[in-house]
Amino acid sequence: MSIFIESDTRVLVQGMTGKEGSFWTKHMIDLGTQVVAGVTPGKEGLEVEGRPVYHSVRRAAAEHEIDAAMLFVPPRFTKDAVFEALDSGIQKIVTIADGIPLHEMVQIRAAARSNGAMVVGGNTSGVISPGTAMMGMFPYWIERVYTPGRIGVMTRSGSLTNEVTAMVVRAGFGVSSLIGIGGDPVPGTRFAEMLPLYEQDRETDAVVIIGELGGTMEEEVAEAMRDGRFTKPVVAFLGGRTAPKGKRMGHAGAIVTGGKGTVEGKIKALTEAGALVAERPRFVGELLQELLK
Amino acid sequence: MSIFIESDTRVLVQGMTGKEGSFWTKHMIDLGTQVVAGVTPGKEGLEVEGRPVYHSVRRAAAEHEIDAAMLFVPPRFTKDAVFEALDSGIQKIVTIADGIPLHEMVQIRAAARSNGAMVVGGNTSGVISPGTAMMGMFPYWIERVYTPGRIGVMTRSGSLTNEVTAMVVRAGFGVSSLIGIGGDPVPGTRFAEMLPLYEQDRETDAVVIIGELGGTMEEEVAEAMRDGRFTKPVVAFLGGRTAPKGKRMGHAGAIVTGGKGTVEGKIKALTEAGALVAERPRFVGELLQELLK
Amino acid sequence: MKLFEYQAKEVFRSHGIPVPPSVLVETVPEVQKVLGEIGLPCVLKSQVLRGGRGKAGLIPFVRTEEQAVTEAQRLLGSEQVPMLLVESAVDIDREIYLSVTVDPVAATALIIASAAGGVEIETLAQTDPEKIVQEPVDITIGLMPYQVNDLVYRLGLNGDVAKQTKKVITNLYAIFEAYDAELVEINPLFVSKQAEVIAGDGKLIIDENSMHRQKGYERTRAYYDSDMEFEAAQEGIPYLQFDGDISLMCAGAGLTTTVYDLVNYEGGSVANYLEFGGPNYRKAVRAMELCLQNESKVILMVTFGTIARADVMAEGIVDAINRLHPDRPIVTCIRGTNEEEAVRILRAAGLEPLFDTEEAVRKAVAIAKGAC
Amino acid sequence: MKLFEYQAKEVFRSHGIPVPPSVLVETVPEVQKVLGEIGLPCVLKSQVLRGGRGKAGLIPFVRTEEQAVTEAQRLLGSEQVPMLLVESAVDIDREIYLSVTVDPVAATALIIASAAGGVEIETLAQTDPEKIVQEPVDITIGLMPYQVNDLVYRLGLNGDVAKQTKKVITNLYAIFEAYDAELVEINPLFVSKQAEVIAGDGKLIIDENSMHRQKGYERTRAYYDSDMEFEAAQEGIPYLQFDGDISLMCAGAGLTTTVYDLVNYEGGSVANYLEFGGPNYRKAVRAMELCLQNESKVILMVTFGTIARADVMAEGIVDAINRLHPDRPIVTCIRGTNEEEAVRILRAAGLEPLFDTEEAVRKAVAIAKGAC
Repeated sequence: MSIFIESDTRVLVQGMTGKEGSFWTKHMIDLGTQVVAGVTPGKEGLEVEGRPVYHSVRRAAAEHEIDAAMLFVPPRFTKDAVFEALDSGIQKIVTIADGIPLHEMVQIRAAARSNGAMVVGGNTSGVISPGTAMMGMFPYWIERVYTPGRIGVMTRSGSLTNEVTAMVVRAGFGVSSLIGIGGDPVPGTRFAEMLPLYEQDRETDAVVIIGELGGTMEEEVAEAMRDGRFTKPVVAFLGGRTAPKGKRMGHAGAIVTGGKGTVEGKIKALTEAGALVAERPRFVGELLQELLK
Repeated sequence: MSIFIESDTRVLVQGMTGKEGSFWTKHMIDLGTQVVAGVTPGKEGLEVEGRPVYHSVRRAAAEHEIDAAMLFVPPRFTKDAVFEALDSGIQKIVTIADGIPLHEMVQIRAAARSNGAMVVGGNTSGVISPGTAMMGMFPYWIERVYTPGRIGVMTRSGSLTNEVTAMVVRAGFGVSSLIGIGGDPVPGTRFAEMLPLYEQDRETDAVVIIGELGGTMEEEVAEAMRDGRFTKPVVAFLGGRTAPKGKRMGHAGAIVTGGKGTVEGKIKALTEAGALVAERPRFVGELLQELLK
Repeated sequence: MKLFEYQAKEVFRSHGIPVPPSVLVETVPEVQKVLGEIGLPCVLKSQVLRGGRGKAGLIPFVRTEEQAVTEAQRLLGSEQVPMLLVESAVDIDREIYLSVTVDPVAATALIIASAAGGVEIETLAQTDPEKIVQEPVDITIGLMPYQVNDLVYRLGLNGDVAKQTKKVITNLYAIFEAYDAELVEINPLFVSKQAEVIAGDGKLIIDENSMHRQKGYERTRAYYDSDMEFEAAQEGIPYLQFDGDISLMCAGAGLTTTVYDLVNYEGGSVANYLEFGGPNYRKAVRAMELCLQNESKVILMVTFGTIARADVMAEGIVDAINRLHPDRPIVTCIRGTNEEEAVRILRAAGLEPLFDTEEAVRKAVAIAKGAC
Repeated sequence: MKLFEYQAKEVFRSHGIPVPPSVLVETVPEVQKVLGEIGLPCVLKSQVLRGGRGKAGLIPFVRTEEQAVTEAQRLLGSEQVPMLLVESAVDIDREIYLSVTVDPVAATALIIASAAGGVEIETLAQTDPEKIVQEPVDITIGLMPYQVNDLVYRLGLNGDVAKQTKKVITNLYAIFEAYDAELVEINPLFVSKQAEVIAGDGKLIIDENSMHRQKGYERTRAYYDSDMEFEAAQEGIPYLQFDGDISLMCAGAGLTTTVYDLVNYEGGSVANYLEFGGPNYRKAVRAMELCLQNESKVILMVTFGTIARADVMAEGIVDAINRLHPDRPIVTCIRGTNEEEAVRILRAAGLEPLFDTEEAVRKAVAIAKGAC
């Protein structure tokens, strides 16, 4: 078992015939992902890696059972593609697009919530359960990062993920499921909303959170831990501890929360809730060793 | 017991200080309706018939338990007033406004449905349970129409209601609850959606439906009867049997339903479902006598 | 408010929906003048609001100037056709049906389309319902591109025709929104032999309750079937012209329609339908004036009002009688709020108020038949 | 994209939000010239993007022409202030706070308001959270009038001031929508002694991802703190200027920020932050050129890429070295997709690729300190 994407999750690829779509479709299949079909308007009748392409999600859904949709769709068309997937009742959606307009992302998240669905992203590499399946773009062949194991990883940062996860693996662990929440100010799904999945996952012993300054996602994790909604060990790494404040524009989200959003605030909240906060990526592995061995 | 509006239903009046609002507030109270408060922006602090007026529904809802909202609000502000009531969790709303823009009425009905609420109207006199309570504008003092009794009445037409109901009373019956669905092409609540309330109401023995040509509301009643969702006797009166077709613009709703919407179609559907259809208002009373005596 | 085809097509043109070249004319010489611009063959399209123009011979296809002149004379000479839209003929490969309306049950907008265009959609709905495709649209969210995409492929379109049709659907929905439409329809939407997608006809009905925000449409005489209906509309009084001998002056659509039925049941015939209720219950003088312009034999008034107070109506009726000195009998059945006072007023004016609708109808029919 | 106050106020003005009379000037003589138009007293408002202008003495209130000239000379002479907005002083009775932003948790727009304006809302949120009122708005539905109504009464406003404020809130939300705003803020919103509601300041930040549909805003030099940041922005390369001695050329915001932290932990100091990842991983030459313009002692490259292929980066780096002949050492730690090939390429060019970030950071710090 793993979370979000499992070995039997039937995945539809929207934007399958594009350059990125076809390239990563191949890799998703190679890893073992059950890609059942694809969608590109106007391209019905084509195949990608032996999977049939349809004009629309509805047409694909009429022919296949679909559990999840993987979007390789440009940012300006992402809202449309997500709404299309939701309209066909798809409950798990991953979008990698970097550059989704803010107000559209708000509408995407609102629509997903009112449909009881989960949208992961945008501005992410996606979701991977190493050795099992993935939705997104992960170089799973890099073994010193994508080793299967029992540590869950959630990250806001694309570039830090490999760095930190490599330290998890170097410390002798592997990854159960890695979820790229995405780097946008309004991610489709938030850290805390993923925790129930990790909590229930029998293959996850602890969760690593790769966060950064801004927003309140780390504080929400702390809250879930304090409330007893999440009970497994948490190790967090937060980038930007020494970042000078003046150089960053005021974060709109910080207004409401009265001073939340600083790295210090996040460290305090997480620490008080019982999480361990690593000062350096390397310490993530060491803290896991302390916790689990 | 009665339906929709009962003796203990706590009613908020939106647009309470206006001419119609204050006039009919008095009459609603005189009949026995539990009017608890009113709303007119800018008029907080005033009273109407001893009931306090608030700036907004939220402010009223903070001070009073509210079960239903009665709107005396012009048609162009009706959408706003309905959304305001829904926002405060009010589940029963009556709007008398005649002239609500069509697209806004569609949004009102959609919002009510997604909130699990019922909006009655617009373009109606409202809802009355004679002798008990009312939301709307009924001359309940006219005894030969508004006599309490055990016949439910639902109507699309304002002007026909008194005419037909008088025939019910003349035949020796009285009215349990009368609901003016309203004469607009998109009523907030449809005949068939009211049937479950009448079905459950122990004080209703039979239901009289006052319909007319156009739309599919009468056909939906027939469907509910055929499906066994409504089991009490139904007598229907439909205006426009001899109306010449050429004089009426094609009804947009009729397009989809393939010829539904004609009076002949409605009579056929209702008759086949077991309802009695009266050719004249007077026959409504006579048919009820046949059925119930 | 239903617009003329030429108006609907102006809206289409300004919203990016291709229409054939056309010129609106009112005289036969104008037709000859524009033929050079429009070319032959072309279509002379009578600008009338009623449906079934094709079957009624109101949109002749003409191949020669001579034919054009003959047909234009026939149409414009008929007095029922105030304007012709002279329109280039399209080299038609196929026809599509397309419309946007409201679904009152689902509370959505509804796009209806069919690859079998050119016929009445109501007929198609009965004969070949599977040929009709529908797409509900959440009015708050608006039409999403994926819905348009799915629609054109359900219609079996492909390639560039699919692409053009997507644009037409998107723009048609934009018109539906911008014009508060009750219905906007293209039937047929032509696909030409040159694979161009062009609106062959155009129907646009604007919601009456939204006219306050839809500027630029004045209700001229052309929108009405008769002078009387036009005149009544200027007063905001719902009025329909018939050729019987009983003038109705009744409250509300439902009751007036019912009285209409009852008159027919009793063997009478209606001269005019007139709603003297709701917002018009204080307009007795104007309403009676309209009735008196008919060659009816009796005026039948039936009301059972709530807001429309019976006493106010009665006062208005008496006032109207005093001013207009009607030349024919009046039968009244005025009930509802303050009816006791109404009865007093009517009796004082020498009328004999009745209380039962059927009785009033029978009396009016008897008068019309000369029986009393 | 954060706009200048004068731009935000232009937007306000065109959307019906009252602002005081003002003129934008760039020179001291212009200030003198516009005083007649604007009147005295007035405010000289430095058009810079950073916050805390009041505390920094960048918006002096002036009562005389002499004072105006002195202050204008001080500000425009500082080289940090390219433009002044000369604005009429308002006779202030009270100040209100008003903004529209996005709530990422609830997935709504969020109106934030306070009757205690003129202070920083973040401070108020900590000291007097009960003085802040909030109203979430469904972006799909938009702001409803009843919400505006409830808001102004929650602020304790009444009568005409309430009415004017309703209009301001409605228009501010319209700006939020039309400009794809991340934040639009009025702080303070003045209520003058004449009971007029006027925007005292204006902040408008447009979502970067929506700039394609927000025309008319060119990013000139004035938007940046330094020439280098402006130059990097022209290339689309995220760049921040510091005064340390290690130039960073790293992949992505997260990793670059982490390397920044590690440099500081190891006692080093950063000359510049530069993201050489994501869409910029093929821009090695341009990125290195930017780094070389700094007076840094070493360039530190750390990447761990997926889409951004390590071999392509390595090729770029070698190409940059061959073209630019850097005058300072380069430390590389290039990992990820095709890293074996990257290592071969870097070694062939005489570099010594490292594989551990901390090791690379320590080496760069040592070089900067002259230790190797």
